[in-house]
Amino acid sequence: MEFIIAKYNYWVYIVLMMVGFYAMMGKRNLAKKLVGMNIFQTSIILYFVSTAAKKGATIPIVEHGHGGAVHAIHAAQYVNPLPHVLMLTAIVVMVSTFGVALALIIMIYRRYNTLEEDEILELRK
Amino acid sequence: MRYWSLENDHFTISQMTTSPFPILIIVVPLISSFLVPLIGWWKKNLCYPLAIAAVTMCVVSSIAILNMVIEQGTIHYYLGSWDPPWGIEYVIDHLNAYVAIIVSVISLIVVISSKRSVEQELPEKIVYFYCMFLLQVTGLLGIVVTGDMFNLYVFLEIASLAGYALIAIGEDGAPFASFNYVIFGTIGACFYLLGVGYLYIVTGSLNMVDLSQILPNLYNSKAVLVAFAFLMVGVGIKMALFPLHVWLPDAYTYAPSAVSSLVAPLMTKVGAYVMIRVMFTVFEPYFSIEVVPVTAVLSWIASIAIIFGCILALGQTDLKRMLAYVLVAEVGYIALGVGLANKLGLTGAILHILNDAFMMAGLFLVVGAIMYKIGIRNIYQFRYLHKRMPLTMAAFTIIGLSVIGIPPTCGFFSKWYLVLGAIDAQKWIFVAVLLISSLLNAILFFRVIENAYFEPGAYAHDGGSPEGITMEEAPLSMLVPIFIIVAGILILGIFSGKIISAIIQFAVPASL
Amino acid sequence: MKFLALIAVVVTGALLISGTGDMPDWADPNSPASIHVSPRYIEKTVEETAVPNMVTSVLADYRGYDTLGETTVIFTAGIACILLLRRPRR
Amino acid sequence: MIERFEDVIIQTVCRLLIPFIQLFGLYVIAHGHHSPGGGFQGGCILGASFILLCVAYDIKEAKRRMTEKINVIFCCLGVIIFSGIGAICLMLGGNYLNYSRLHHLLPVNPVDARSHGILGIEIGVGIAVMAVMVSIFLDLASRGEHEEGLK
Repeated sequence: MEFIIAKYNYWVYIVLMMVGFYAMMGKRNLAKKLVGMNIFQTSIILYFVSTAAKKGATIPIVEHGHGGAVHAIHAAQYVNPLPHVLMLTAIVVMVSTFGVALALIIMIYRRYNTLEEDEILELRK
Repeated sequence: MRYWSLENDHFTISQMTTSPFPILIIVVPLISSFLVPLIGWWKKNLCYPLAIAAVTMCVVSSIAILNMVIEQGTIHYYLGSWDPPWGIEYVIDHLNAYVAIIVSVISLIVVISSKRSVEQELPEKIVYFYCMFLLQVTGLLGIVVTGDMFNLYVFLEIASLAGYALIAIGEDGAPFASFNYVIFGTIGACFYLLGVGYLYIVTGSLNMVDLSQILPNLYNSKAVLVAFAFLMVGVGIKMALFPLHVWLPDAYTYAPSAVSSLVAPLMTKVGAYVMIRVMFTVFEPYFSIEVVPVTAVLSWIASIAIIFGCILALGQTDLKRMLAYVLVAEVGYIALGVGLANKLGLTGAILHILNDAFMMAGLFLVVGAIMYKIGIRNIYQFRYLHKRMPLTMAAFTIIGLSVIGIPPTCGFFSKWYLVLGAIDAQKWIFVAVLLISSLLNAILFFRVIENAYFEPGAYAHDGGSPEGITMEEAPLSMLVPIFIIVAGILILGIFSGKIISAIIQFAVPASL
Repeated sequence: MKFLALIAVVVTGALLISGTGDMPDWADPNSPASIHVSPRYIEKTVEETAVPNMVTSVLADYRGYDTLGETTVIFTAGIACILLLRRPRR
Repeated sequence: MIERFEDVIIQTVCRLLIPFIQLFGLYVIAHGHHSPGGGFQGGCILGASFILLCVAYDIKEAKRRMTEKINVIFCCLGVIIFSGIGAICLMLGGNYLNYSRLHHLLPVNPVDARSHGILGIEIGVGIAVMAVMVSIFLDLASRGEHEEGLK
């Protein structure tokens, strides 16, 4: 029980990831596959961001006054900034992949007039 | 007006190298790709020479780097002058420098030959085509030279995104094939990212060298095992290793010919490089061989890939699709060499990265030339092709002999080392697999050659006789790159001993 | 096909869950990720880059090269959409 | 297919709102040093203001404000600013992206030079992200024709 409470963040992201992964692999509609892809990538972002958390810490911006005077800083006061940075990059990658995939879907729809994978495979024969 | 003197500049931390070559190899094609759309608005014809100039600069700097590596050993370049593991560093050793040269030289050859086929296939999209082409080259080179796990992911995505777009502008079925590639490629990249995340949470580091120092204490941690599994599956999708190759044949068949001759040889090879890097640098060889018996599994998967790829290639009548399946088999050779996990096997695998990049680029360039001039790909329509395109077919024959593995072409030597490695590991079944695959390759290529050279009158009823056929050789801008590759295949064969003693023997981990 | 997908998904999920066993608890201030590399970013950011927002200083300076890659990715996506979809005016 | 849709309330509200959205976008880019924000976030806000213009009026109106040529030039300009600042550092004798070298050009000490370098690349990222967001939206919404409104 303690195991679950202490690590519930991982469990939540794994369940989300399984939902997205199943939609990517199992669904036969191309748009639904893309929705699954988005859920999958979002779950990874949740995972990374949850690794950054520290109990009792605040957002990673150094408290400072107008004079620029800064008190002594301890690493435990602020959450870990690195996963946030990595995920900013990953969000951009996600948006870009999604944009290109949507462009591909429009091209496919132009050509076959459907987004159902079975019908497209039928038409391609 | 300066407030601080130079002596106070305490941020110039001591570093291994200040030579600009390691960064020029990325920055030159990157900035050129940003300039291409701007220049394209002004003059369309300048895009092609600009692309050639940028890739030539890549070749020059990668050769300079290889020289530096041979003279001084491993090079570290700190981006932004932040020392690792806080900043991102480039670590270039013999393996990196070797793969970087392969990538840049093949890109140069392909970009030279691309002019005519792009003008024919994509007349309205020349500007953006070259922009994407340079971004693809940048992504591939960035994967090769970096020493940071997350940076590798970013450049993997640049290469993949450019690849998706370039493949999708091909012929009729291309968008759908590319969409499948997007789905698989994203799964692969996400698995890689998950693997990096699992390593990050148990080590706190993203730098490859730093990870390799922290990880040995954690080899029993389940999180590290899971991370390793996910990294391998992710990379396996990107390099199209056997059960994960399903996206490859469609994607490379429908792509424009200039694109398939760039992406087909290089994307899979760079994937293989990442696999070697993860297995033997980030993790120690001892982990990949004994703690998790991944090399044993890999060698079996690879032998299935070899046989399966060759047999499926036999069933194809479309030359380009046949080559795509041959590529699946060739990836199997590299994976087999890695899976044998001894010095000779890995030497063969690393040598095969070079040889196979040349052979595949050559084969796809030949297909591109045939498509450009005659517009057919079905091998049963190839009759009298040796009369119509004698030089191209001669080149095809020589490259085919190299794929089969006949001395003195380079394909023989890498297979020779793989066989020696299999004998050294006492795994006779892999020796048998290698020999059988050579036979299958021989059948494959002689089928094409037979159709092109010796098919007298099989279709004589529908007109056309040897006398009526005129010579329609491909233009010089396509022939010259093909013959550079043919010359390369022969020269690499002759000098393969030199390459091994100068470069590859240092690239193989010493503890094997 | 759906059945195969379900098996793949369950296997993946089971692997990932088994991997969490050896991970630090959520929000543990002593986890390796909190004590190995990141303390320098937190403690030295003002001293070394004069930027109080650590996310900005790490994003644009310590790991600025990743951000260059990120910008290139989005540039690639923009050009890719033009390359794929844009059709000249009739 | 929806016909061109005109609504005086929506158009007036958007016309009033868009300058403030853009101002906020610039603030988010410029104030990234001291509060959550930065180039990507601010660029997205700027891009969203143009997309709002497309939605409230139509694509032709938005293209009158920002033509396709200017859009592509902005795409390239943003990334060139970023990589150019890195290249300037390289030419000043430092490593690539080592902004502390910029103190040779700016009247500040090396630490503050890093801060100014960060501001420079945030601006580059902002311009690139804004232009790319608008470009992707226009291409996807009009299926690459840029002719009609939102179909």
